[in-house]
Amino acid sequence: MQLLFRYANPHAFMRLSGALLPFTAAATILLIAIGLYLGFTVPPDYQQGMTVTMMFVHVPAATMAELAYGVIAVASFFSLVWRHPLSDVAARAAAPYGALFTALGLITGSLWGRPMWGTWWQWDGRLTSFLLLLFVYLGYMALWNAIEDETRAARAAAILGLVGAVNIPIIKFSVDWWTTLHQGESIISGKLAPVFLWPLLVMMAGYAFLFVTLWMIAIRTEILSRKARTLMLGGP
Amino acid sequence: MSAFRALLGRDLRLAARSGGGAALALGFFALVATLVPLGIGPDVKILARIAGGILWVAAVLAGLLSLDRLFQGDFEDGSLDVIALSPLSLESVALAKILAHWFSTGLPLTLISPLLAILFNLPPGPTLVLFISLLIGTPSVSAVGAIGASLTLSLKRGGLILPLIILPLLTPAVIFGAGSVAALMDGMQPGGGLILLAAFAAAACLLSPFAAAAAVRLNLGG
Amino acid sequence: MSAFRALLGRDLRLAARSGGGAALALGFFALVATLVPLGIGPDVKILARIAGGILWVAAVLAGLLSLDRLFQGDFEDGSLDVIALSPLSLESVALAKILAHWFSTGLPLTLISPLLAILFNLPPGPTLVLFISLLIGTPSVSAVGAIGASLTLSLKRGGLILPLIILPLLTPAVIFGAGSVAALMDGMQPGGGLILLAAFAAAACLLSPFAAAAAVRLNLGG
Amino acid sequence: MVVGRMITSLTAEKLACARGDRILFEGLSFRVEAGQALAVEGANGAGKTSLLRLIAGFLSPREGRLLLKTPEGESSDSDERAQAIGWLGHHDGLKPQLTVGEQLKSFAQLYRSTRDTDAVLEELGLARQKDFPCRFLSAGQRRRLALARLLVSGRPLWLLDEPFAALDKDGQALVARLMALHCGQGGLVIAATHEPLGLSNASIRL
Amino acid sequence: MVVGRMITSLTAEKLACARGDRILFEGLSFRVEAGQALAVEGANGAGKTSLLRLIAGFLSPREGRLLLKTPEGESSDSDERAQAIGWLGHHDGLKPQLTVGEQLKSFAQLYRSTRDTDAVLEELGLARQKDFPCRFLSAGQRRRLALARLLVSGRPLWLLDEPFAALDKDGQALVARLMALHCGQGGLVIAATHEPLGLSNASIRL
Ligand code: HEM
Ligand SMILES: Nc1ncnc2c1ncn2[C@@H]1O[C@H](COP(=O)(O)OP(=O)(O)OP(=O)(O)O)[C@@H](O)[C@H]1O
Ligand SMILES: Nc1ncnc2c1ncn2[C@@H]1O[C@H](COP(=O)(O)OP(=O)(O)OP(=O)(O)O)[C@@H](O)[C@H]1O
Ligand SMILES: [Mg+2]
Ligand SMILES: [Mg+2]
Repeated sequence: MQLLFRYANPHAFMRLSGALLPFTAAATILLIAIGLYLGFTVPPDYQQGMTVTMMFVHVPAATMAELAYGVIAVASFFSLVWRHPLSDVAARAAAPYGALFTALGLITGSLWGRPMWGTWWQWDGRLTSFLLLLFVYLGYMALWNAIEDETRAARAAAILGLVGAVNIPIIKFSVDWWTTLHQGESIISGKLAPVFLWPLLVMMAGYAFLFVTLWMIAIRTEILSRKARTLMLGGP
Repeated sequence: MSAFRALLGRDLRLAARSGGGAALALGFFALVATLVPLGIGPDVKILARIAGGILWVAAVLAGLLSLDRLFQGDFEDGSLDVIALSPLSLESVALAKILAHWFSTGLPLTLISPLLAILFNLPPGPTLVLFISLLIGTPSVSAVGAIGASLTLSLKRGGLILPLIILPLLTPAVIFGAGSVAALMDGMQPGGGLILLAAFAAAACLLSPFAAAAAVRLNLGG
Repeated sequence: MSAFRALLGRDLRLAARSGGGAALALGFFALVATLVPLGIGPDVKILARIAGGILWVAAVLAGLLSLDRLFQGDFEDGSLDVIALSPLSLESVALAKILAHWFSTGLPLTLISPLLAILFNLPPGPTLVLFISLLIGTPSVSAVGAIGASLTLSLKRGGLILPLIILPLLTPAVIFGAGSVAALMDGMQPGGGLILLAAFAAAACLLSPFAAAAAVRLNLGG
Repeated sequence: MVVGRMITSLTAEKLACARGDRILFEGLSFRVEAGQALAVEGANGAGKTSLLRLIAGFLSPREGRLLLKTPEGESSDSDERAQAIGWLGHHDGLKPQLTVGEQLKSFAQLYRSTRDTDAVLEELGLARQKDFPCRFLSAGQRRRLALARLLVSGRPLWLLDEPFAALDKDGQALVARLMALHCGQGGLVIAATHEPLGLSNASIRL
Repeated sequence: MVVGRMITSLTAEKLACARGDRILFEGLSFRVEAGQALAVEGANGAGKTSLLRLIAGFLSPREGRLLLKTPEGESSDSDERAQAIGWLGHHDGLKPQLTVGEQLKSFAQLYRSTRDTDAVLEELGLARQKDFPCRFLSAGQRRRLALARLLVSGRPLWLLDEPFAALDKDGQALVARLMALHCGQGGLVIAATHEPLGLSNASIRL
């Protein structure tokens, strides 16, 4: 924990992230390029034909969207327990990208759903809980934006982030209980053929690096702008 | 005219500052539209059948959401006194507030309604009718709402009474608006409903500034 | 204990003075429940099928109506400072406010729900399930709502953000509550849904005072 | 400073005012001429605020009337009178979300005033706070902003409800100076107050 | 009048307070003993209200600490301190819908106080208004009711934010008398103010 805190001070973070950024950015471009190439050259699926390509865009987006909320929840916890300013910035910076990936997952899923299910939207458990996740993100961001006083906004958002962390599994569970139709778990249980699995894993790694890159940039921007503001207000 | 624009601009800015303005009305609209299927169940046929009604009611409720503060905020903090002494007549003040309210609720709601119609599996034709009916009809929500808001402006919890006052007055809008969507779904012409809706909205927008101004004047005496 | 009762009594009295308290939430509930059939049309079969969902959503929205003022009024006029220095812990304060809110919205809504069920032609069995589910479930609306209200208490227009924050968190209540009514309509057992609903409400009521108190403490620094 | 219409005098003739069932004052007559200030004194609840609201036209008198004389003629119409009034109420009428500068600018436009709002902020010691949202202002800073708005309005007849409230010594001296300046330029001031105004003025007790 | 716990003294040690990114004051130390009054002075925006909120525990100090001594021992815990505080803020904390009597009674219960609320209303000149809803009170009458609540609280350490605001001459004299009485009975008073308190008191300037 001590070690973590040492690197979590804003100055150390600026240095570390400055050094890492070029690599994560390069990794993002490389992995996504490879993933897309593999994705477009897979053999057509016997059921889905070429629309299966959509999987490589859709599934990682959906996964990252869920992971991003995990990031917010953890950062909120840190913020509330240890009052760590960097964790506030980290949580705030993750939210827009989480929302973005959620929207991307919804759009790609719905584009995929049209040929597969003959409809843009189904009130299925997974889809619905995913839509609700988007609203949770929006509410979280709205709260951040609405409170002008930064320290107060941070603490309020952290409380909401934690409450959401408790509630999201409940939402997911209740919606699944309600109705389910969307494809079940298939990666970990090994139901996916290796031809599809590899490009998917590469794309997932690419999305993960994309998220980390964007996230770090957002944290850096926020730290810099806070510094600028302090200089401005602190002056005579 | 520029005084009018100054007031309109101020109110729009206030709406935006309170954490997103239009975004919030949109969020509420979308959330209500999501909750209803959760409550009813995922039967696509039923959902398409009730979409027009539900979305219209959700639009009216989303409009209601920020109505109670239309005049009340300005009344409580003393701004309304200052505004009342400005060169603008109270009628113009009311009109500016109605416009600001519509720009930050009715209009954005209308614009995303086709998206929500997809969630309800509404076919393209009825979706278009829904869109048009909201475009014509939502101004009446802001207009009738302004009357209610001005009447309740001195009540600390006016937001509570407000729906009771204005929802009954807004039933024509819901009936004609949602009715025209339902008409098309049932294979009939939606035109008649839309014309009646337009007439209702026009009447509401013309009369409301006068009624609202009278109510404000009354409350300033408090 | 008597300090707790004093606060509860004061809040209930305030709700009642603001033009009827429970009556208003009831009015809103009833109005929404009437608007929906107006928007959808008089098809009895469909209405009975969607009754549980619509009434549950209407109950949640009626609960929302007065939520934004749960702490905000006391914050703006300085009462909250005085209350915070009283012998009551902020957790007890939050609990008193949740209770007062439920007494003036959730409980009365539940009591008249059978009446509205008649409007929708809901058979007696599902009506009973609806009643029970509202009785168990509406406290969670007040409890989860209190978290949202305390987080937004310093925002002039917190009422707008509030729904966006709490409606997604309340979906389990709607799903289990309305779901158990729908289950019975479809010939299944409603028991499972009701038990899950009870668990959700219990968890919400237990956790909410702590989260709300933390948020209030935070905002007093303003 | 008097940009708007000039006022020759304001005369109250046998005014009576009632709130609820209670009569606050009756047979109240006074006259304020261009360049004069009138202090309205009285115990708490005597009706000072009510008198100001009556002059502004928010309340209507139970009896009597108010006569406004201008170089063009005289009128007892409250809508016409309203256009001459600069109002500083007990509540400040500021929006927590808007910045100090935005707030003042939008009111300048609303009042069709051409005064330089930055200069006025400077004058009232708020230049540094120009880009602060009003929610961060202290009680006295809010009051100063309300005063800035009064200056920007450019109206000849000032109605001030406890103009010294919440102000520090400097602020109180500033208000006294502003009132004197306004009177010096032919303006009128009517102020409800518990302290002496700090200028040579007439006064009535309710 | 000091019904609750007795206080021996309140000591501030090198307090620093920041709002937003700005530091309002630093290294502020003072000490108030039983029977003493302390006036907090300073220009608008100097941080008087912030200091009171800090003592009440609503804000936490950026540096330094507050030490409360009682006959039983000493503590720097803000929750314990809160139980000794009687608060008169800038906002009155009154509900327009409740009557004067109801309001005071419910606060007496909330504070577990046994003082006779009618007698206190009498003392503050509000007996006539007892059954008025607060929405009908004038600015000074509201302030008097807030003072009544302070008396009813029976707390030993009074924190007063501009106690003279909105009060007429009689009201101001009354407040001075009440403060003197409170100190005479071993209470402590800390008041943010722009006027002299009208009793022998220490003072600090921010
Ligand atoms: C709007 C429509 C859709 C939404 C919102 C959506 C949402 C999601 C979500 C939330 C996940 C879980 C990601 C994770 O937990 O890692 C997921 C995974 C997946 N989705 Fe979709 N989806 C949609 C449409 C579709 C369609 C039409 C198909 C294809 C028939 C599809 C196929 C998949 C597959 C194969 C997975 C991976 C499952 C796994 O192994 O975990 N989705 N989707
Ligand atoms: N939440 C906040 N964020 C940033 N700055 C703030 C905040 N609240 C207050 N301030 C600033 O802190 C300073 C002190 O405010 P405070 O209310 O304590 O002053 P005060 O001494 O009571 O002044 P007054 O006599 O005008 O009441 C002011 O300059 C104000 O602008
Ligand atoms: N709407 C109302 N209905 C009945 N009585 C009212 C109403 N508004 C005010 N009053 C009463 O009218 C009286 C005069 O109020 P006003 O606010 O004019 O007093 P004031 O002289 O400004 O007092 P202060 O110095 O305390 O501000 C008060 O006694 C008040 O209780
Ligand atoms: Mg007054
Ligand atoms: Mg202050």
